[in-house]
Amino acid sequence: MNQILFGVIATLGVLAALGTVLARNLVHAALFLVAFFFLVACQFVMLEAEFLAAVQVLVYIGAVAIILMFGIMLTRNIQGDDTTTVSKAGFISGGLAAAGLLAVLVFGILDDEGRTGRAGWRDVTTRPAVYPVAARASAEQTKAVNNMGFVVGRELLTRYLIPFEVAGVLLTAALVGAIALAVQDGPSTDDPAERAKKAAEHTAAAETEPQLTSA
Amino acid sequence: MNVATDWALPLVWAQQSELDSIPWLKWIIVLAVVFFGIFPGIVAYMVWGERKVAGRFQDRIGPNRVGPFGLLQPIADAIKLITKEDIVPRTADQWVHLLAPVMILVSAFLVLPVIPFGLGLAAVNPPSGLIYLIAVSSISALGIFLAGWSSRNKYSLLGAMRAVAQLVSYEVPQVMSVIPVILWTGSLSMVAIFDRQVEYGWFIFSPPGLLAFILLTIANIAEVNRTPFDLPEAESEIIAGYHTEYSGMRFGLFFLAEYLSVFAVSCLGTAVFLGGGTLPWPFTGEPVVTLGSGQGLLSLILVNLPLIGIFMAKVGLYVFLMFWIRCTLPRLRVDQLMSFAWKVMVPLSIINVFIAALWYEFVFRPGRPNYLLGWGVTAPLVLISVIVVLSIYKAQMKADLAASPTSRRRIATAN
Amino acid sequence: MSSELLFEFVYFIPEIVLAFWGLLVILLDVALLRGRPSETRGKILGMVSLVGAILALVSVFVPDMLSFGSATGAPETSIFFGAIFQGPVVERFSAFIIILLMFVIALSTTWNFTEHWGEYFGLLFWTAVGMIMLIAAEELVTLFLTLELMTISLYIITAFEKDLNRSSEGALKYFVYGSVSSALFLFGLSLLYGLAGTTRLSAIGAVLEPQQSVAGLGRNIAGAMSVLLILVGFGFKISAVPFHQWAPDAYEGAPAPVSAWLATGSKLASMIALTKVLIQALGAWASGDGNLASPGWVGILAVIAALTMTYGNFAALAQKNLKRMLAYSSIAHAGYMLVGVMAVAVAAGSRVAAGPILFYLVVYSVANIGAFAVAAWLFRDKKTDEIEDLNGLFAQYPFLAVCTLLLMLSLIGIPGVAGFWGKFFMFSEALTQGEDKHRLTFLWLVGLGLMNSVISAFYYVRVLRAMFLRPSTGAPLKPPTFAIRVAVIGSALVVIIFGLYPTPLTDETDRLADSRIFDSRLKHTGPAPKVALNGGLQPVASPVGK
Amino acid sequence: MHDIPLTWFLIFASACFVIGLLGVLVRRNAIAVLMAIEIMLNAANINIIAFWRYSVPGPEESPVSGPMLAIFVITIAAAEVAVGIGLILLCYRRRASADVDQYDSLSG
Repeated sequence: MNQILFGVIATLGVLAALGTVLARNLVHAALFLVAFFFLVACQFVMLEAEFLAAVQVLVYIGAVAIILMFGIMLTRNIQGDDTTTVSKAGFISGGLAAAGLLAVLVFGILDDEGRTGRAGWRDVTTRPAVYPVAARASAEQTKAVNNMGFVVGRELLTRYLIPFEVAGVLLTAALVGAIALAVQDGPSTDDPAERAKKAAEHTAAAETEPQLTSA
Repeated sequence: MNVATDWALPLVWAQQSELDSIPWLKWIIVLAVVFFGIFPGIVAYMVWGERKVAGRFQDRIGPNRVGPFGLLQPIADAIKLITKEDIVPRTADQWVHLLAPVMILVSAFLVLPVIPFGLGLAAVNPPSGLIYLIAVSSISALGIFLAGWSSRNKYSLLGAMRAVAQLVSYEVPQVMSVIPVILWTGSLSMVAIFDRQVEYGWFIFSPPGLLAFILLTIANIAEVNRTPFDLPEAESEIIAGYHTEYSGMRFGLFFLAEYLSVFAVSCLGTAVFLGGGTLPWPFTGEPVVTLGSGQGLLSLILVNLPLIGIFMAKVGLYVFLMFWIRCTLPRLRVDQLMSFAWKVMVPLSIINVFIAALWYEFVFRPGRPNYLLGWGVTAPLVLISVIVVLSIYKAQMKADLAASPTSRRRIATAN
Repeated sequence: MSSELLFEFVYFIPEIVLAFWGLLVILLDVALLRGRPSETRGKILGMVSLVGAILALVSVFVPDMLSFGSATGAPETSIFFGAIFQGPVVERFSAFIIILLMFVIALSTTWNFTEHWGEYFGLLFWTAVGMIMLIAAEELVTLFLTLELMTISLYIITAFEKDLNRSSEGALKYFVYGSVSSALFLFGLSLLYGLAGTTRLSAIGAVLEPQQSVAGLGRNIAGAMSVLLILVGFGFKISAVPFHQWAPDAYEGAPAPVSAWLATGSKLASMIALTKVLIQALGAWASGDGNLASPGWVGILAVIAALTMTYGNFAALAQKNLKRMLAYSSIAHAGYMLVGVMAVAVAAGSRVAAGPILFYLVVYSVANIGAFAVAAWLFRDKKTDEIEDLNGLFAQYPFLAVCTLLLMLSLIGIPGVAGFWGKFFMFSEALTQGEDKHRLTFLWLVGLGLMNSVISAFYYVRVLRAMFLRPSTGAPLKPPTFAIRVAVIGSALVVIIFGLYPTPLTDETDRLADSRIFDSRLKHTGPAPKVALNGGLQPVASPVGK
Repeated sequence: MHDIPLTWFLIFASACFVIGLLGVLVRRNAIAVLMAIEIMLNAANINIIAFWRYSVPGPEESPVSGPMLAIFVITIAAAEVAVGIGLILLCYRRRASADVDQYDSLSG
């Protein structure tokens, strides 16, 4: 039953990923990407990480996809069509490279035979059961699966304190930087006459800029 | 609480080995009856109610022709919408044009299963229910954007851009304002939040809770695009915004989704801050716990009937509040809308998290609930922070108005 | 909070100071300096930032002052639940990075290239936080986050000269290559997580070691893919060929102080992190049965190193732009340093093998700060930074020209300046470490390195020729600012002092290299250490049966 | 009732990763490249969560080491997209094109 479910989700996921990569229209590509994000969230549910699935939907569909859509709207024609074509040769060579990498990866995964103290990946066919079923399972692990939000919250402030703080700095940096980059450098004075003069200077400077290129 | 846990999402059951047919059956019944019968019915009569209320506010009678008191009006409207010709603009992106309202509707529907309407009456009780709720409600922004984009109409696109900017901005205070509740409950589960309020009384009965409730209500109103935050669909500016190019049942879907999300956010506010179906403290606790302890079907029904009744009454009041605000306040300007979100709502909700932590220390910390000290410390803090943030905001708005030449001109022409 | 954790914060003060000073600078910019012309804001905020950097520099030594450790620095510990490594190497290199940051801040005030000074200095501080913690990270989550903190902030400040096309263009290329490589890196990291079952570097090392039924990466394609992808990620960060394409564009496009920061701080931190991850965590996969050609990352590294130094030097020959030339030269230097990393990998039992890399990094960074200071000076007065803009510098500013000469000589590796010792120690380390069967490979690599040094002389000499032999052209150079003067003269002094008398610095770097982060367990002589398996996918009994 | 073998998840993740890489190689629009990068990051996350769920954490390990890593990856992805869109907007304003190919003034 869940094997079939996995098959359906995985097939749809691969199709959505392909759609993202191949769709000419950027908005369609972004839509496929949203579908892909959602299917990845479904995979997280299949892996009993519902909390992560919710976070995935919240961050990726609720924020990342929206930012991407805004990006498409603000940079391209309103239709969202990708006017640049990819040469067939580029496509074939890219596809061949990707197929080769996939073959190596799949072979590597299926070939993993395990080492001392670890089962090979190909031999792991069932996930370790958690508490009510398996007496062996630790209470911690059971809680991590059944109430991940709680455990994650606790770990964030103990064992993962430093990554948590760094993530905070990273998000602040991204926020500050993205605003500084995207804002239109307007004149900073409030006087309208001064403002117009500065704006004119700004455009003039942009037009007369030397091409700083080298051979 | 067993009832709640095994009514899980299909995906969740699928991997539980004790999967049998009965939860599926239950799920199908719930889906058919509740989701396609009861909720659309509620929506239909909410529209009727709004028209009646608005009529009274504007010194009119409101719908009164179809059926007694116009009670059949919503049904007539629905028939009209369904039978109307479904027009799709020729240049529109067909599939996306169809997908957009469906996406919004699905987002509105998906919020409802985690709401605990009564004891064991949350359709699902995932341990991270609140995050799930926030996550699925954020999908609607995408639907609105796609609706605007696929219509190939500049008004639609403008409306969509406005709507998305607004939704994204107000989502921040919306999420931040429920953080006190998560802090006090120690869980993201909606059912746990309900239980906690049964134990300790409604969360609104505390200074930080009150502030959080007010912030949540404002953010909710903005999230469902209602006046005074209805810029995305402002008829007089951008002729209904993102659903300009929708007609017939597709428009009906937008309509359904909008009122459904009004209902959903009212349920959210009620469940999270107003104690769900319980009566105010100190009348809570006892009856619910004693009745709920019996496991029989009868006791379940006996408990749930008043619970659902009280819950619905509260939701009704919440919805009425939204209608009232709609009838009273004018629409904001875009810059006012955004600066209000980022300069008032977000700072206040962040400050409120810290005040809520104080309240936790005084009241919820196991062993020593000290309400007097809690109120004595947090109430002045809440007051001070509100006054400070608002006065800074006002002063800044005044300075901006004085400095900006465009707004001076606007005032001059208005005069 | 336990008092132990509070104590651990003492080691963390520099990072806290830097992070909060970044916020402070931004707040100062938007609150107090609002409406002032951007030139004054830049000057004031530069001063404030320098104060912050000095505070952070002082706070690096707080644990020493509180005498947490002995006089030679704090003992090596893991703090914050094993997320962060603390030891002399981290402490001294934090201090060094903060000193570099001070030079970058000082150089930034040379000319008025942005309106967003608050954000600019804030991001500089946060990159420094990322670099310091990248050196200190002892766990893959922290390592990846700090790596991203550093690079994402660098993408942004690369684009800060918004008046120029080349700035945003360089930043976009940097961003695209950078984020692709971090996605590849992450996938490799996920495979490694699956193979080792843990994210702590030392635990990974402990788990991988007894897993060897076949030495190195033999019969372990998943492990090989993981190593390859991780090498791609790091290769991008240190701009090794073939992941170097972003570097010339980003270096040329970025404002000169940012280019200096890219070439020194970023490369230094990434190089140490690369060495740390490869040696400490993946040491077991270095090579099979000690043979360099057998499956293992040393072989891959040898190819990358050879390609990197050769390509970097040959491409630099064709450059006319000073910053672009320095970019290619920094690519070439990354190649030399990779040879040093290989030497650490094959060094048997000796932990100090990483000393020459640290020495090289210090000398290289110092020389580059000076060189980019010259580029900043050029751009301030001439609005270009071609090599020919240096024409006639000697006639105008003889002392600074001589200092620049010393820097260039150090980058070539001429005896008498510090760069020579850097190359000498590293190459001799490469030739003496390891067993006899490695000798030939290393001989080839060192030979290639020496040949490349000769080639590099040609393009560095072009700079010298412009300065000393050509008559002055174009707009005249105005006298340099104090910051440029200090950067050029100071780095020239360092280069010449350690060129004539390198012993203090080599002693210090050898001492710092004697750390467990540069210690591969596999290379221990004597009985293998007994390690508990703290992770790993343990075999799972399946109830349903298979 | 058979459980899903671990390798299925890994192969699915590898397929997504490779598709993302293909996107990076063949697409020229910077935003499309950004989307492809997101696919690759998601593939890595699936790997991480699969490894986490199919293993028993060691005694010294965090019980949620995998989800933790995944959550931080999601954080980084969000930051990266925000910065990326900011950069693309900046370039677009100067060049009126979001295609990576158009940015060829720096070369050599």
